[in-house]
Amino acid sequence: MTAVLGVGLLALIAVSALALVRTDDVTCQTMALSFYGLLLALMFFVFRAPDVALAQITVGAIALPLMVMLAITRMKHREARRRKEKEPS
Amino acid sequence: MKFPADYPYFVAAWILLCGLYGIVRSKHLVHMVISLTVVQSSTYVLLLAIGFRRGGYAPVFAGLHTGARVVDPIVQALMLTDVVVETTVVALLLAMVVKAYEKGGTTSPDDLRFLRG
Amino acid sequence: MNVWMLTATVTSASLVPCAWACLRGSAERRLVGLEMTGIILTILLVLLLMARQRLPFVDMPLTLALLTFGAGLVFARFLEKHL
Amino acid sequence: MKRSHRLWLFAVGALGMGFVYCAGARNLPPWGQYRGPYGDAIAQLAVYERHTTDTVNAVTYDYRGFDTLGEEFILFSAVTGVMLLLRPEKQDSGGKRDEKGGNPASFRDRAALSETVQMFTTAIFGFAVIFGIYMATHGQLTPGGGFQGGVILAAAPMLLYIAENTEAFQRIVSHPLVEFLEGAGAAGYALIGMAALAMGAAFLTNVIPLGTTGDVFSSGTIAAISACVGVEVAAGFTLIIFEYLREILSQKKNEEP
Repeated sequence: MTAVLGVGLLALIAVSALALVRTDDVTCQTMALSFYGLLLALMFFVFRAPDVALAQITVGAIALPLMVMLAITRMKHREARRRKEKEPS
Repeated sequence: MKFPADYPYFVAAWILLCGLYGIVRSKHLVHMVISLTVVQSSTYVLLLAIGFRRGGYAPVFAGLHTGARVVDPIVQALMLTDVVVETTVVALLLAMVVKAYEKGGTTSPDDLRFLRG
Repeated sequence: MNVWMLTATVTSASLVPCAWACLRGSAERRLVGLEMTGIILTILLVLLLMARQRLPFVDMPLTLALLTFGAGLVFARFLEKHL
Repeated sequence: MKRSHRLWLFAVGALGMGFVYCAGARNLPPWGQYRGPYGDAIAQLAVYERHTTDTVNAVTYDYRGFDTLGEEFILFSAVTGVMLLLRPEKQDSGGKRDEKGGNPASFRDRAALSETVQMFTTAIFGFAVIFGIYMATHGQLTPGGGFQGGVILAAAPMLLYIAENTEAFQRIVSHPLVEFLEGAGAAGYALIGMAALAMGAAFLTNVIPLGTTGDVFSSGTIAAISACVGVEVAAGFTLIIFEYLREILSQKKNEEP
């Protein structure tokens, strides 16, 4: 039964990897990245690697998308500020 | 190389090629960094497929008798290191992306002309 | 092979619609899919550890429950305010 | 190079890589049939030798401890690099170093947030801190360890940020102690290794008494190193979050009438 679960999960991971890199909008991609990380964490757990699954839950599903989101936020914020400074002149 | 027995190895290769494809067609530097994480996740699948052992227990002996047959802990330690290093690399790359945007005003890898000279 | 494992295998099929929601469409739609994935995955991890009789692994669903709650709120707030 | 050319070039390269990969993967053991002699040896010995029940953490923090030391310093230098890149420059008006002692943060949009969210996030903050500490200190018994616990600890202040408790959030993440703790965590790891040298053993030898298998205070240096890594990771991620949010935080302060 583990084999059925594992094989299906690997197929889902392969599909999501392709969908993840084919997404162009980075904000949407952040959500897809988090989903991909969660899938990888489940795969680690199914294949008996609980330590790595825990690291992947904390890092791949939470910390990485959060960092990407913070970087996008900062770039958007900088853009808005630049536009505001340009306006009065 | 038979198909059903070596299925995870093919998945690892597929994920690696997907990530490289993302890097090649990328129009945004953050998109490129995310594609790089996809490339790196292929190594997890590969290492996991190598270290797996059918019918083995997870290598944690809490509530398990010590003679039990477990999957390989060394490969899992390698993967743990891999996950950690991936995070640090992504943090540094994202900081570089932010800085490149602030200095150059663009996020497209094709427009990074100001790097020349 | 026991009833927990069977339940886990059947439950994992519900990840497919989550993938459908998460991998296409707008950012809000993806966020909804992500939240659903977190919930399903928490249940799935509990079912798997019951299937293998490894109760010490309950740390993992706990972490997931805590972090998906926090991450969902953080994403929602950032989508609302900054993006 | 034009886009279509680049994709064609990639297709050729991918085909070649696929062939090389298939040739290389042919001699890998079939899925599920791996017989690793080192893995078996570690799984048999780790519980007796190191009094730990989690063999993966025994490998990471003890048998392969020197590699993990290098990895921790990769993390340390990456955090330093992020800080170096994102710190505002001198002439930049965005955020200067004089952020302490200003006006209290703006709570203008706090009314827009539902009270349920505020209450839950503030309540869960405490739980997240305790859970992170538990995770970092029980790495030798159950899955977990310093790295995972550290990330949970660093994620806890973000809950305060969502609850719009910006003042408390800023007081936590911009505290000078965070920088000190980050260095102290990395140094602690190296010092535990040095302690073995001082006692006449090789670097990173397990010199602390091992204790009873299954106790929290067991497994000697594994628990100590795990705690050090937890401190370093928590402080490092907090610093990264602060560097990214610095501008938004300082702008919030300027908006205060």
